[in-house]
Amino acid sequence: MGNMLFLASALIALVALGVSAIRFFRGPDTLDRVVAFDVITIISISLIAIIGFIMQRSVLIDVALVYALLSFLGVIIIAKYVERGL
Amino acid sequence: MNIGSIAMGAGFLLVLIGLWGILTRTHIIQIIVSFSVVDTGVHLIMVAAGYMHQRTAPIISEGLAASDAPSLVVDPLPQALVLTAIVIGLGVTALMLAFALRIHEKNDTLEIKNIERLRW
Amino acid sequence: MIRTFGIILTLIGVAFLFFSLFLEYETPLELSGSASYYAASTAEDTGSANLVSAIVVTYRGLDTLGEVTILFLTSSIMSYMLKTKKARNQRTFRESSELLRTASALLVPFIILLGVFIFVHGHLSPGGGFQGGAVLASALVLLLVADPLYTVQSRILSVIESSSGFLYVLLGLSGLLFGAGFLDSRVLPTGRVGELFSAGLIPLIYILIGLKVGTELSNLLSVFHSVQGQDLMEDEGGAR
Amino acid sequence: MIESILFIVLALLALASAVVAVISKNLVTSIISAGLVSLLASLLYLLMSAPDVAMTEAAIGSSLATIIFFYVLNRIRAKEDSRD
Repeated sequence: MGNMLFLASALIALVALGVSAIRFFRGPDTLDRVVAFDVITIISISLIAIIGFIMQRSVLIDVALVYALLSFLGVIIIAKYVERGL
Repeated sequence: MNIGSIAMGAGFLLVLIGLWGILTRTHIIQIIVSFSVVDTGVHLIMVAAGYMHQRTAPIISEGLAASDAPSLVVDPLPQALVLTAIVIGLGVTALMLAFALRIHEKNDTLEIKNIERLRW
Repeated sequence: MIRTFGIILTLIGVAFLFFSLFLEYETPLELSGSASYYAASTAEDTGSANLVSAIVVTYRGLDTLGEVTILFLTSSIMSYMLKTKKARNQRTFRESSELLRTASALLVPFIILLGVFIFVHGHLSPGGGFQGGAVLASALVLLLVADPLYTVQSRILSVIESSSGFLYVLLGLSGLLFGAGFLDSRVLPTGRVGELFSAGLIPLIYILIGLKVGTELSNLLSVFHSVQGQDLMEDEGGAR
Repeated sequence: MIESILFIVLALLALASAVVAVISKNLVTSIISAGLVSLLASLLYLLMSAPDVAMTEAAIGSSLATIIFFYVLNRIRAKEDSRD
């Protein structure tokens, strides 16, 4: 039962990844791409946790920590670049 | 067709895409971006060379005892090499960007077509 | 025309090479010689739970020393190449928002804490000196983004950088005296696998590598930051 | 099974964003796409049981490299603005 739950959440994350990737590739504007990039990062944080469960290794959660604390930095830099504040 | 060979194929394709970019682009920043794509592809190939089917990460914790490590872990050696290669890759990229800034300072452009000494 | 032809020919050649490699490749079922040695005896040799850390610090320690040296060379060459003219700090930029300044003041201590956690626990969990150093450098980026006029104390950075490099070599030499060879980690007792105070010299060396890599990357980033809105120093000719 | 599907989808996305990074005329797009290649590659490393490499790639390849690229772009843009 629990396993099925995690399988389903992995599939949902995969679909979300695909949808935001479409926005990334089509997005006419730079800002669309930046937002899509941020969404993909956040989805991959949850994906890492799911992978850690499926592989039965709790040590993989540390990688998600690094993602979660650092991923917003790149987006902030791009935003500052676009508004000429860097 | 397991994960290892897919990863190796993807790495080869990444190297090819990046090489194509290096050879055909004319803007220096885009050449450096293509170089970093090649970098990622090479790292992917190296990690894929150490992957083994249905084995787990080389870290001894509650899920893995030290005694059955040899039959359960993937090859840790390529991972250790890639670890240093990524850091060096950042250093190389930064150095290339510093050179790009120097070129821009001197010629006021980064388009190779407009720089006499870089045209080929 | 001949250029396009050459490019296509090169790409086809490389693709053919890769394809023949790819066809012959099959995933191995057994660990190769040295890898199976590492997998079998790392735990009792060094007491490190993370095999990759043990290889990076102990078995292939000399490579890591060289790698840190290359990073140091990169960062010093960059500081030389991107020297700016005398600072006349008249940069124009938009002030950071209240949100960003408050968030960075709140987050920087936690990011530094995460970096220190990563390189202190390098022998127990994924991570180590390089990752921890990169996280420390990201904390500096957050400071610089929140306040572009923030000045980095390059004096302190260089003192930390050079003293940790010196201590790293010193620890390696102590392995020559008390252990089995240069950078051997069995100077201190190896302890039980999975405890914080175990694995001999590996945590100490990883702390030093983390400090060194962190200060080097910080220096590299602050060079790129200090170049914004400034003129570069003229090169003195010669290089033609 | 789910791992293989995940892996193939991620690898295809990485290849597509690599193509975008190389062919795009817009520098910002191509740099963000190169960051995305690194991000997806680090997920691939995680699926190939290499958490150390995944962490390094996430912290360095995806974050710090993008930041350096944008610092350089910003300086070049400022230079070209002041020249006109």
